[in-house]
Amino acid sequence: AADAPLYVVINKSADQQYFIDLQNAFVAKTEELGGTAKKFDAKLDPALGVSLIDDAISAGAKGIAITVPDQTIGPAIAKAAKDAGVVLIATDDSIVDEAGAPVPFVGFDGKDMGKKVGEAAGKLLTEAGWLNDSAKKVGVLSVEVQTLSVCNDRTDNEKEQIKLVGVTDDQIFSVPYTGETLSSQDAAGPIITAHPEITNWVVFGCNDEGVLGTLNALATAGAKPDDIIGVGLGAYEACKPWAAGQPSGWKASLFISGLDVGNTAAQVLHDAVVNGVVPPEKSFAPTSIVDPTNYKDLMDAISVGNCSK
Amino acid sequence: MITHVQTYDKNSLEKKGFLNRVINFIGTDNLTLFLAWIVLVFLISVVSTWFGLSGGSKFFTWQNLMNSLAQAVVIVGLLAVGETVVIVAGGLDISVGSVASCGSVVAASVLVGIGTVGSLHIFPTGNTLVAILAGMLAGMIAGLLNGLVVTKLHVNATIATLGALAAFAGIAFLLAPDGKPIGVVTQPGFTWLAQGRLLQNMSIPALNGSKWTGIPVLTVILVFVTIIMHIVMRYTDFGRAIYAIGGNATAARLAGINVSRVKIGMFMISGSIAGLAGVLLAARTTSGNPINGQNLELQAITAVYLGGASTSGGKGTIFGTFLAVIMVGTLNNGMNLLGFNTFAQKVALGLLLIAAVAISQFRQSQAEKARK
Amino acid sequence: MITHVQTYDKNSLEKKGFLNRVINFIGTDNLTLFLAWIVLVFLISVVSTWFGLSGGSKFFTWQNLMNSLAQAVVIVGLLAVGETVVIVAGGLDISVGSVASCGSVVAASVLVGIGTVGSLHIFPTGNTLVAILAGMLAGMIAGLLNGLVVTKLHVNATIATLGALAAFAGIAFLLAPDGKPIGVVTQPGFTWLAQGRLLQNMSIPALNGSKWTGIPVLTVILVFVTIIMHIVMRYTDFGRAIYAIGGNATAARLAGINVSRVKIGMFMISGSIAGLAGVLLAARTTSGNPINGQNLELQAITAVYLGGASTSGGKGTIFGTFLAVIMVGTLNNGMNLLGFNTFAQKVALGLLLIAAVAISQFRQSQAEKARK
Amino acid sequence: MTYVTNSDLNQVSAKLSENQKPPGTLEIRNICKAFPNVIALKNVSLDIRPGEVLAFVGENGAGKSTLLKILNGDYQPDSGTISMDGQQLSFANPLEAHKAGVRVIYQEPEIIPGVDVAENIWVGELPKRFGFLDRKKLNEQVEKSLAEYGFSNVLPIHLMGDQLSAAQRQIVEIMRILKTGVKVLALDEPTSSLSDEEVDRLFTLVRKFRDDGIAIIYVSHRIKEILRLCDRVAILRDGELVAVRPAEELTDRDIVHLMVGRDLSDVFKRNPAMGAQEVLRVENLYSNWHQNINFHIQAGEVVGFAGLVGAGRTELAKVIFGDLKKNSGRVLIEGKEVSIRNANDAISKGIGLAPEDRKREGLILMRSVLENASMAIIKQLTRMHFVNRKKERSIAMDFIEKLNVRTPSLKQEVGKLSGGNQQKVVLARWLAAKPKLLILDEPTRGIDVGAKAEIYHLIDDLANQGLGIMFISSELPEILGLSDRIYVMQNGKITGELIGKEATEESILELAMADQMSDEKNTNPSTTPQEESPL
Ligand SMILES: Nc1ncnc2c1ncn2[C@@H]1O[C@H](COP(=O)(O)OP(=O)(O)OP(=O)(O)O)[C@@H](O)[C@H]1O
Ligand SMILES: Nc1ncnc2c1ncn2[C@@H]1O[C@H](COP(=O)(O)OP(=O)(O)OP(=O)(O)O)[C@@H](O)[C@H]1O
Ligand SMILES: [Mg+2]
Ligand SMILES: [Mg+2]
Repeated sequence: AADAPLYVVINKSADQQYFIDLQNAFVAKTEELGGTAKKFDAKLDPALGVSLIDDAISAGAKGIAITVPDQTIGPAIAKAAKDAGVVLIATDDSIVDEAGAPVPFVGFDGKDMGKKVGEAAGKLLTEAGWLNDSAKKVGVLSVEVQTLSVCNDRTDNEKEQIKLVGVTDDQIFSVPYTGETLSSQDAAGPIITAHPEITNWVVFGCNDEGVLGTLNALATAGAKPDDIIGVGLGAYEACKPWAAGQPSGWKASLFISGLDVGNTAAQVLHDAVVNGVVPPEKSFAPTSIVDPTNYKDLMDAISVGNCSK
Repeated sequence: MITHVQTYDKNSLEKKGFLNRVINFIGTDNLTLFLAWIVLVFLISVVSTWFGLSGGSKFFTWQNLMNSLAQAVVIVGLLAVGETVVIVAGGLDISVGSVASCGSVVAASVLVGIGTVGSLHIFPTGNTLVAILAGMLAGMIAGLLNGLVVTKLHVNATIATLGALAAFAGIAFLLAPDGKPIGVVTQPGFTWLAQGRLLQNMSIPALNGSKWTGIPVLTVILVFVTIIMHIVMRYTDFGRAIYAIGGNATAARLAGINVSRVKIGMFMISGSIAGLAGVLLAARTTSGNPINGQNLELQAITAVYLGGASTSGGKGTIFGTFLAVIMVGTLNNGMNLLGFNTFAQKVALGLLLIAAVAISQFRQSQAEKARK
Repeated sequence: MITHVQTYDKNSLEKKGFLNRVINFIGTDNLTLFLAWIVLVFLISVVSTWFGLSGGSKFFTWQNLMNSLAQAVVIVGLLAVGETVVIVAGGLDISVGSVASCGSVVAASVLVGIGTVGSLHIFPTGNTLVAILAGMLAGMIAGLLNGLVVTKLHVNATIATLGALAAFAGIAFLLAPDGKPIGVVTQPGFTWLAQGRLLQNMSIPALNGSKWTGIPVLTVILVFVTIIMHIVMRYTDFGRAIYAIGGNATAARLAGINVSRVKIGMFMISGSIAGLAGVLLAARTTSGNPINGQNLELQAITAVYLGGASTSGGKGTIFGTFLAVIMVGTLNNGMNLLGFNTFAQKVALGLLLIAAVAISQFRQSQAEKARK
Repeated sequence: MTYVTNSDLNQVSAKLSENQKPPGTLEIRNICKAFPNVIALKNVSLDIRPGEVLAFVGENGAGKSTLLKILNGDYQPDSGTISMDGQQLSFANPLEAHKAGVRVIYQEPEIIPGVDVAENIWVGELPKRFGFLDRKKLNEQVEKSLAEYGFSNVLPIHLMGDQLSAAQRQIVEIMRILKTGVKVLALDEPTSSLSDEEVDRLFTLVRKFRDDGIAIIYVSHRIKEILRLCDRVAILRDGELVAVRPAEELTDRDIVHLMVGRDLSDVFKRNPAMGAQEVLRVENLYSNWHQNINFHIQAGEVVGFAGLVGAGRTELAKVIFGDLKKNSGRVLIEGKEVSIRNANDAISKGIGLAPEDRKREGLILMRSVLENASMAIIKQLTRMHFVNRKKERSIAMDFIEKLNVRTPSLKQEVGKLSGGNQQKVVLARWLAAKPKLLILDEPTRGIDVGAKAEIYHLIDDLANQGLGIMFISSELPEILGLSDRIYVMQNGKITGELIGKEATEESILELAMADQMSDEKNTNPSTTPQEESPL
């Protein structure tokens, strides 16, 4: 279809499983709707994010869905899209244009995700009753990519939420990492060592990889799964021990389906471009905290399949 | 043998035809690169369609050439030009990416002001020129530090700048108010650096139905800096000293060249240019973000080598680097147009670098064929 | 005059006091590094408390030394050991990180199986040894390719491996089923590589109240590989050839050394070790993730230079690299113990590298004080 | 600067007694310099007067180059002073030395590979217009001075530094000092890779400087040259000044005696014991450098290869050694045709090559004497790839002692040895390999008379032990003194073969420059250099 409308999906780091799902779903949905699609990778580089918008426009895109490598580039890309008369929507990390007006948004706000994860961790912690048990000392490990504002949005909100259930600042320890499992694992080890007084741990972070690394480090330090509340963000690493029926520190994870976001984004763009529907300011894809008991029902088939890969 | 040498001589004198002039200007070393680039463009814009890939036809549109390609190459281009000076002198500056980060943050800070950092208060100046100079100054100071470490502490350049890479990256974040990006959208004068266009209303015909929208200010800056540095390297005693030091530092020292001073100067130049790149990053991303510029060093260094510089120093030209930057930019741009995925793009980029260098090696080895 | 030589040799023969033995073993070049490390440990474990920083006291606990430090250095350590060989030979292998990624994915694939990749079917073997060998083989092939590009296409090693860095990174993703990580939690035999402990029930007294939990398998592997490579570099003709080529390739060639073959061999070694590092990455992170290993090359290269290798080749020791790896590991470990944030850590790492090299430079310049 | 007119100088220099100091005398006082494990200079004191050429002679490692480097501000003395007309001359770096009018040519030419000859010569002092490099002026002034001193036909100014032969590199070094304001000039073995013809040109040049009232230090191992050129001779032994004498009072035997502390009986003792067996035969060999080369070398025979620089002898050696490609022709070892594709083949076929340029092709400067000496035999020293270090040490030590290499220990970095001792290490490597055919390309370049004599005897011994020796040299005396047969090359061809007696300097030069006799006339040393304008 030569005259089929072209849509471009740009993600901040297209080599992470979540965005791989998102982009694949976006392409599939677009083609189902009779359009064509291209996938770009911003490699966590803000400047590249801007360049890719130009490339997308050059490629003749009618609509662009972007997960920005950094929210501050919003105005720059919003202007570029507007000047070229291309429909722009933000996925997962909301952005604003030069006037400060929000760009139509699909998915979940980073803050929103952090809130959900924090809440879940708080809930599990209260249920465990560790805070009231004088025999137990609770420590919270917040696994942070301190150089990425989109990650800080998440972890800041997670910390905010956990404090609502009675955790104090001096109980929260930051684990600085770079986004991959190994760096989180290496950083967490000594931090855990530095606090032998802690008997029970709560772990959350910027993504499942980060939480996984820290949980591995806790295991190495001899912490028992029962003394750990690990809440991930993504659920693609969390569900693996669940699927294998292995005891682990993973107690829950926020399942954010890249597939759903991809589908919805494609649909919204298509409606706007072909049917002239003004994109809704916010369209949320379903998101849910999953745990070993319910993940099979709440996650889609493909994601569940990956759990046993 | 004597005649033998004289003939060598004559040839080089006879070479005065127009074509030879052109080739001399491009430089025979750069010729391969230039041809390789032509081939690449042909592959993208024509051959791709034979394989039913859409998008290639969009390559030759003003929108693509001027808005995508011409802007995408600017940042790495600037870093690479500065890097060339250091590499020709037999050194290596791995810190350019982090220096750019610092420039980015500093420029944004003095522009919109960030209240108090430690003891010093930074109030908004709102002045683009001041911001640019501040960013370049930050880069120059970073370069000076590199230079002092290399010349006074006698730390090898590669190692010194490996250290600086980490150190300056950290400093960039420490400079920004608790590591957060500093937005500059409120400064049209500043963002004009990235969004402005020159010669907009020149009557240039549309290209494949995309009409002329002018030359990006960014691109003009890159070209300007490139030309300046080309002249510096080729016609000033500083430039010649760089080649001498890179070729044989002992010879340079014995000839009375103040090696230390030249090296410090060179790091300050590469630093200032990196600082400028950082400023433009801030303008382009509408934010003085400490991660601006991270991981750009390898791209810049790649371009310099692709441009024909020798890893052992003494060889390399600004113009070659410039060609290489355009080459890499074209590749990335083309693959996005054609919709290659990120993994395929990585493979292609790697193969391009190897292929291009292998070819020029082959050409040279033809000359020294006898040698084993 | 003959007596002249003999007397000198006598001296070196007489030098057999224990201290001299130790120093000879450490190597005078490595001595600075060793002392610097002692200082660093002192800063972390003692001085930090003077500034009211908690956590430093935990440095000397088995938990920290054996579980955190001893394991954190393994991956980069392996890469650095392989890298040393290449750098001593006057080359540079920037692709090690990506090669590790490939090793990681390949090992996980053959272990748990990933059904069909393109035309070939990969079924689970569940066999740890097969997985290890597969990962190393993948690395060796990658190294062979590097070697062929360098020797047959005459592409400079730095440039060739810069290209390979990008290419292999892409390939790692293309190898994994649509680029996604492959979990290996279900393979206790394999994860034992990372979680296993040796000499667990040896009766070693507790350290600061943390009791002995054995030596990690990972650490044993690193030490083993280090010793092997130390012997290869020091006592075999291959090792000699590496030093000779790094010192003066032409002279080596004219002395009958088959430079091409040695270079290919060296890249295959560095590749295999990187592959092994990848395998261990998969075991350690319990997932064969194509991102594993990315951006580790700079850390590995940093360690090699910090370990005293010369950027121009011909100088450097496996043992020096090993010390440097421990040094960097100690710094990161210590700063996490003390709760520094990312930014401060970057700055400190950079300064450490520069300081350490500057000091050893200073020591050497004392010797050659005469030289300007 | 204080110039003394030629006329009164000529009288002065004739009858100057040791303690007179005309203005502009360079006074060196109690210079000491030590390196790790070596004392290079011990309390050296002497005067160098304007308008005289003072020779420094001494064995390898005597400290000659070190003294020159101190003069040049490249090294700093541990103690002692250098002064002129009562004012201290202590240079922190070569630049200061240049400013004060002191210029030193180093023993090993330092060339910048990436830039052309013209820029190599004026590097650091490039001519400028409006602050920008003036290439036109640069090329003009270089072409002018090259023509002026008769080097223009051997040194095309557009050649890149890395295309230059050993000789061409040396000429560039020499041209570098032809600059104004020179008061003191020091040349460290400037002729070590020059052909006689070029040596003559250099000498006319040096004499002119002397007549301009410049103080000149001339370091060389070629005693004949010294007696030809120099007014006084200073002899160094193990870093100590043992004597300073007017040249006319000395014979070469005296100098040798003062240098090595003993007499050298018949330097060239060669008793041919040619074996019947033929080691090497080359038939109709063509290469990018050579046309129709035919020659053969018998076992036990020393075959000299003479020719001007650039005749292609080095390349011929490398073609035979398999390092350069031959286009056609046959190479036979002991009668059997062989194909040698690389040095490894060559060594396994029993050929050894000690290359012309030890720094660039011979040695691994940063590695130890031991490793350098054992490189060619490392295969024989290994079992299952493990080096037998005990055996290695004993073999290396054996040859290091045979050749009298001055080194604190086998562990010493070769780069820290003196020029001559470095050359000996290369020879040690190849002697250790015990080849059938040994190719020596300028084996005595930069080597002192004592060591030379030893090497000559060694060559003789080796030949007598049945080795065939291909002996490439630009020093006619040693070619004549040592060779059983001599091939003369010119411009890639063998222009003649001379057997024992019939070879004389004349007959060789005739064959070496057959088609240049014409343009030889006007650059003949004997003709007085009146057309040469003073700088
Ligand atoms: N940079 C250095 N480091 C250590 N030792 C050195 C250094 N330079 C010279 N030497 C030593 O100082 C001594 C004098 O060396 P020098 O080069 O002056 O001798 P030379 O008279 O020039 O010998 P040759 O005739 O072989 O050139 C030698 O023993 C040499 O090994
Ligand atoms: N790239 C080049 N351009 C011009 N001339 C060259 C080049 N390379 C080599 N030559 C000439 O070829 C000549 C052959 O090499 P070489 O001088 O070593 O021959 P040779 O007879 O061994 O002289 P020598 O007496 O120095 O041994 C060199 O002298 C040099 O002048
Ligand atoms: Mg000398
Ligand atoms: Mg020669």
